[in-house]
Amino acid sequence: MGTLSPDSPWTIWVIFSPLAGAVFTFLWPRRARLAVPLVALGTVGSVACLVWQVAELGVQSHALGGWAAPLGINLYADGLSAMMLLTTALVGAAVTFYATEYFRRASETARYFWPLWLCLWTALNALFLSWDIFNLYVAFELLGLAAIALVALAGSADALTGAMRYLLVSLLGSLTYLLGVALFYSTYGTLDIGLLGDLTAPSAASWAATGLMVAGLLLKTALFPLHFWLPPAHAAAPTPVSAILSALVVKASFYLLLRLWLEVFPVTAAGLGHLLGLLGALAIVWGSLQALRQTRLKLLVAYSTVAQLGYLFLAFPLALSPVAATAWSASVFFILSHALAKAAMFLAAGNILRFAGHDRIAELGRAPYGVSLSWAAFGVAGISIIGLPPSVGFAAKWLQLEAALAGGQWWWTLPIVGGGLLATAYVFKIISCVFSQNGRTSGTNGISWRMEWTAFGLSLAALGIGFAAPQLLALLNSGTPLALHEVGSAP
Amino acid sequence: MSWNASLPLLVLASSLVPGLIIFCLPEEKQRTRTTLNLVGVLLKLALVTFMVWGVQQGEHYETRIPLLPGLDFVLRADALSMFFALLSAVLWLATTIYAIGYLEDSPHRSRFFGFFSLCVTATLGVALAGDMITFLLFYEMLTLATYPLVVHRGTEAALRAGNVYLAYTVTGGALLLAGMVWLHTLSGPLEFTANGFLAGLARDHAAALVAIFVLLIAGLGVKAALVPFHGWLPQAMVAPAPVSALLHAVAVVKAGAFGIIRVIHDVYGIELAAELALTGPLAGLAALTIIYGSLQALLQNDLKRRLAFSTVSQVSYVALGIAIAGPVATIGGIVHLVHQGLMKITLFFCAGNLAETLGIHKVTEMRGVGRRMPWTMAAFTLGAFGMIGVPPMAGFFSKWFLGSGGLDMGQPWVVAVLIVSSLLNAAYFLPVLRAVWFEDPPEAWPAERSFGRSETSLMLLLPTLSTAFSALAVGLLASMPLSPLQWASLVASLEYRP
Amino acid sequence: MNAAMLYALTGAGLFALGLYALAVQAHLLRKIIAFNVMGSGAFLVLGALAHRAPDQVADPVPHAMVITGIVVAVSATAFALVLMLRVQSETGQPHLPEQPSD
Amino acid sequence: MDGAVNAAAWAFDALLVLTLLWLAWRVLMGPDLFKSIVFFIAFGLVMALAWVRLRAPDVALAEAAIGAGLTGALFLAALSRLAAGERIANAKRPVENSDTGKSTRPHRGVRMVFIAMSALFFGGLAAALLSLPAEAPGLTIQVAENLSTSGVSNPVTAVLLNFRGYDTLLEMGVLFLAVVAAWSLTPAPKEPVSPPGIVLASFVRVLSPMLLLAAGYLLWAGTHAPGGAFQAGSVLAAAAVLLLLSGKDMKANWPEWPLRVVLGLGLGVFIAIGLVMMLIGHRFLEYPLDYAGDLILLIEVAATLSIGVTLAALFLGGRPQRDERK
Amino acid sequence: MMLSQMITIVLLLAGAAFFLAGTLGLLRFPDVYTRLHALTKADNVGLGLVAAGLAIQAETWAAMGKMALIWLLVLLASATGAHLVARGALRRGIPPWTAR
Repeated sequence: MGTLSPDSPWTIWVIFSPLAGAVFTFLWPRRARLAVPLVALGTVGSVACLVWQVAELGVQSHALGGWAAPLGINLYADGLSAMMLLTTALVGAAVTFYATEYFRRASETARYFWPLWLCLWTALNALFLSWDIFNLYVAFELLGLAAIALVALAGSADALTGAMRYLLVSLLGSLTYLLGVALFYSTYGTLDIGLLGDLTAPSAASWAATGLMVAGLLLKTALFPLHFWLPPAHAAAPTPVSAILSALVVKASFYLLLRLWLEVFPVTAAGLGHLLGLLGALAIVWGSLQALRQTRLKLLVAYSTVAQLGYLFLAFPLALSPVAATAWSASVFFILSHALAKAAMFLAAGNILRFAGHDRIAELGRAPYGVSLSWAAFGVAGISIIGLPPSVGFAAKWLQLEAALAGGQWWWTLPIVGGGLLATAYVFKIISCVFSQNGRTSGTNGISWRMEWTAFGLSLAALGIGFAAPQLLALLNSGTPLALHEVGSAP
Repeated sequence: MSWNASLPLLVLASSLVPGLIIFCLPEEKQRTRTTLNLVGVLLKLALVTFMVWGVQQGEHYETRIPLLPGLDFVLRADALSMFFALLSAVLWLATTIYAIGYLEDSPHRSRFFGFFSLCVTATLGVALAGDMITFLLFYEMLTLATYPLVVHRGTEAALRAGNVYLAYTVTGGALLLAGMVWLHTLSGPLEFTANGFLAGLARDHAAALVAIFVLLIAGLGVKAALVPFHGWLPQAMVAPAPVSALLHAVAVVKAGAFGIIRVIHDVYGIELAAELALTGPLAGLAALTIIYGSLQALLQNDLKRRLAFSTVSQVSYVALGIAIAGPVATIGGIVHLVHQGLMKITLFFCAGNLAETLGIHKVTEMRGVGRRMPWTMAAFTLGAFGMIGVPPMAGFFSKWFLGSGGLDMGQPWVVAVLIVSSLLNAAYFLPVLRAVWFEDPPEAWPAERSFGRSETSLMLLLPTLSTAFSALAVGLLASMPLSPLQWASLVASLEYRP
Repeated sequence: MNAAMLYALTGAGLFALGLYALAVQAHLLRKIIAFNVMGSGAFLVLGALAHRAPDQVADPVPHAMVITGIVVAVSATAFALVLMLRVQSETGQPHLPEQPSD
Repeated sequence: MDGAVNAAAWAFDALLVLTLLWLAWRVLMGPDLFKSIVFFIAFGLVMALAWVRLRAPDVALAEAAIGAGLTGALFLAALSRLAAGERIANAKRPVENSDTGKSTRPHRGVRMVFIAMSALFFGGLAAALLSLPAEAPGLTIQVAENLSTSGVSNPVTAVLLNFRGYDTLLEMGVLFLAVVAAWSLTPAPKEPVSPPGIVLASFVRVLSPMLLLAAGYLLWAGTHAPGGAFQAGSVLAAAAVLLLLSGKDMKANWPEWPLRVVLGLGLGVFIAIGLVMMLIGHRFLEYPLDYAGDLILLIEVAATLSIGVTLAALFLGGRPQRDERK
Repeated sequence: MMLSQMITIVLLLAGAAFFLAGTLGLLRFPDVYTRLHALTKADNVGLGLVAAGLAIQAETWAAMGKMALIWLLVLLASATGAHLVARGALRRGIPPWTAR
């Protein structure tokens, strides 16, 4: 068959251990309590091995079914996918640990949470590894459906309407993406990203395909004007689900856009890049202002996701300068930092919601003393969201500022720094509740230590991993996904 | 990690670890919390003095952890950092004892002392920072650690003050970050090196360097309470007394001033700063702040707000000394770091005692307090005389060196500014002293609490007296080898080596 | 302008029609039907373009993709219908409530 | 002679396209929801004809069975449950008028904007399509070359189950997920089943074995002629739907746990075979040459069973009632 | 050879005529029951003729058998369908059309 670098088995285990877990937990729901930790360990272990292989030996690939690129489907793990898999494994393991506790009482929904969540995890891993645009469409659809089913698991009226709106947006996004795939296939005759990358040349068809795919992916990534569906869905979902959605699912479609932008799209027009940058800047300002206006905690955190997503899109205009490598690695760092910090924030908010019985910010005052660890987690996660040192968020912000200034586009520093200030405003709007006198809480049902320590552990990870930045950059570099020659050192 | 490399980390850990443990302590564990606090502070004091002695012998302490490509997390002990670290360690001991006494039975003490220890860790980190990114790291950590202390009481006013404080300091941090990244893109690594590492860039990036300087000084000016950015300081008076003492005498304000010294001495270097005509406007701004601060202090009736505005003006002496440059003025500026620390902390302790024992907050209510609390008022008088610059108090020496330094550098207007500010100091302190000692006390104090034989609890009185006495001693023993004055001149001489 | 291109254009037309209906219709069942029509349109585009050369045998890969697409579409539709019924049972009407302006 | 034939072909294509567009318009814009669904089924069948014209028999079968038949049945079932839900909702608040799907339209201005947008979209897409090069650089040659080693002779089944087997596996995952999601949302709504007349009962008794036979035939034919797991599965589902509609309470006699096993069977077998291939040293899903055909058939059988039961479970619209009592 | 083609053409044309009649009936008849008659009867015969015509062209016996099977199944299905539609209409109370 094809002559490819040695087929690493880990790429397969990474995808199929959660899928096998999903089928198992669906068939024997009562034994899920035993199976889920095993499956989670298996997945995280295989991701760790794969990431170690990518870091040590460079790109890992696997020709599925034994057929080489144009005919068969390829799995391809380079630095970028390794980073995304690492983020998914970290947040996924933490949320799994949290969910075993969160659903202890509600065994009815728990029976269906596990298969759905493990399917979602499979879809994420499959999306990050797949090297074939149609296969990405199927993984994308699997991801969307699993996420929507999880949102609807909450059962409340706004959860269901949020899920419905999310479903309509998700289907529309996938269909436009599919049209893009159709156009690309009929012009270049292959579905493999690598081969497409060499063949694509600017022509009417590839422009239309690029436009369609970008539109579909922007819809799914909830960039500023198309963000209407995200806050109700993320806020109304059960706590572990909102953490997964904000931290991972929204990033998957951005990863797809980034991958296609780097490898496939013919010539990335400066205009489109600047448009995305502008929308990103607007997202930061609009998301933060909306977050400030919210009266409910989980909606505030959801709008903060809309704002933080804006940072990711600032990389597109910045990459049009000679310092493209720094800009891209900055947005990958933002993905890691936002995933960890936002998951911690949502889990902490969930704990506070379950302890206080409501999440109206005005009356959260006296809440803290039953769940002080969750408040600490919220605060520490806030540090990473704002981008204060030594968090990963700071490393990302530093690289992005450097890319802006070294690339000669100094005006992009305004949304970056401004976003930090606005983030401070809405994070401390919540933190000041800890110190305020007023506020009424029922404070009835206790929160198990596991739920609090998961949130705190994630926020500490967001803070501590900042010190591992050089190693992460080295990992990101393997296989030069982002056309990185050398990153970060000043010109 | 050799011993020399791990010592700075140990200094930081000596307050970070107890702080984290205190966070988890339940409220009623009073004794363990106090012992942890004291052990932490004493351990830190011992380690810092050991390091001071080590630096004296020429040891080289440096911790280096790679943070970003081309940027490292560096903790280094050099003369200037030891100067500020020693000041912080000593004053922290006094403030901790005072805080334990002051917050006798108030709620949330575990939370308070947890953030209190984080604050000292951040201050020590600022002192020991070896490059700009580490400085920024601890500078922002200081903001985060002090916010909960400012809003500790949880009243509406406290929360508003906290928001104002946050708005100022985080914006300052953002400006500092922008300046640093811009500098990084121009000059690569941002290590502090004696008299600057930007000499090579002056030719083609002059305009950029000036802009960066403005950004850096604006970012630092917020914490150093230079005029346009001082707004948060008076508002933060709503915090409990040990916090105001902490903010004004030791941590936040000094971190800003220390940062300005670092930027001018170890980033730009004196010659480049003068060459780019940066020090002139800074000196002017400092002078303006001195005058403005003193004037505002005159108008305040609330005692702590008056002291706050006096701090605004006093800290700018440091900036003034550095801006005028020249060996003598630099000594004056650097030594004022310590002198102002000692004097201002005494004054705030007295204000705290008055509030705690007699419920006095306004200056007008202080008539005849001298008879009721003689020792506290004696300390207050010493502190006031120091502020005015009466010899042999510490304040006199720093003003003396600043004035003579200004004359050496051909800036006579500096002497004029010093004289005017001294007169203003006298104007807002002397009438208070007169009222305190020579007028008869009112029938009943607003909220009197008796503490048995002594005028107020010993835990409050002892720190006040010790800092007042040390302010006097520093002045009297200025010529002794280990006095802050000699140490400052050593630091200044390192700067002006030919 | 051979037959395959005609079908491809019809597919595009169906997609545009479905898009319009999706935007205009408020009833959820009509939106789901519109999605199905759009899906058929997209598959028609994909399938038709595989058959542009009348003489050769049609390219099997797009056919496989279309079959996969149809199965994905039916599972998405089934899930959407169940969700719509749940929305109706919770909110009493099979429409999405007016989005609070944000 | 062939000039006339291809003119007739052209005429037929033009007619077919026009019917397609007209049906689509009636489906989307028709006032009454029931009529729209009936037109949708007709639209599906005409679409199947279009696939035949595009020489894609496999797709035509799939479109007819799944696109028109099953989706139509799903819509009709949803409509009747919607009306039932409407009656319950009205019972709770009688005043509000029930519109049972009268297509409410935003006012003219907004509609004009949407018309312009979709027209613009169509224009752009059409321009892109027209600009495509005449010859089709597809993968036909590669598929033809490797067909011999793929274990089946029907190229579409070869692509579906061998060359791009991973796609089909993920797609089975989507089906599995749809059932899990539907079951997580609601218990199956209880249908008021009207007693079937003798005509329907006897018709069902005659037709069900025929359908099973047809499904088996389609499955078997898939290896060398149009057919395969998905088409066979949907015919199986059609038989199940027929049984459901004719009053046989399928839920009663189906113990819940075996139902779950069959649902998970297709996906489970596919993964198991893939992993077994890995264990014997091949790459994932790389069938050994002489066993390829048998393995594909094994997968197809499991897939057909699983798809049939999955689509029937989706028609039920929720988790089986027995599940609640346990 | 020509003969089999001729017969196929004749049969197909006859079948088409029956379909035409069925469609005309569908459009012209006043109520649902009468339309059912037109559809089931005329179209089934038309289909039978078309199937026969095509069966002649089919090479193998199996193909002819399948044609017959198709016709048989359609007969069964349309009969049951017509019965169910009529029963549904009666249950909904649609009165059959009377001449006057």
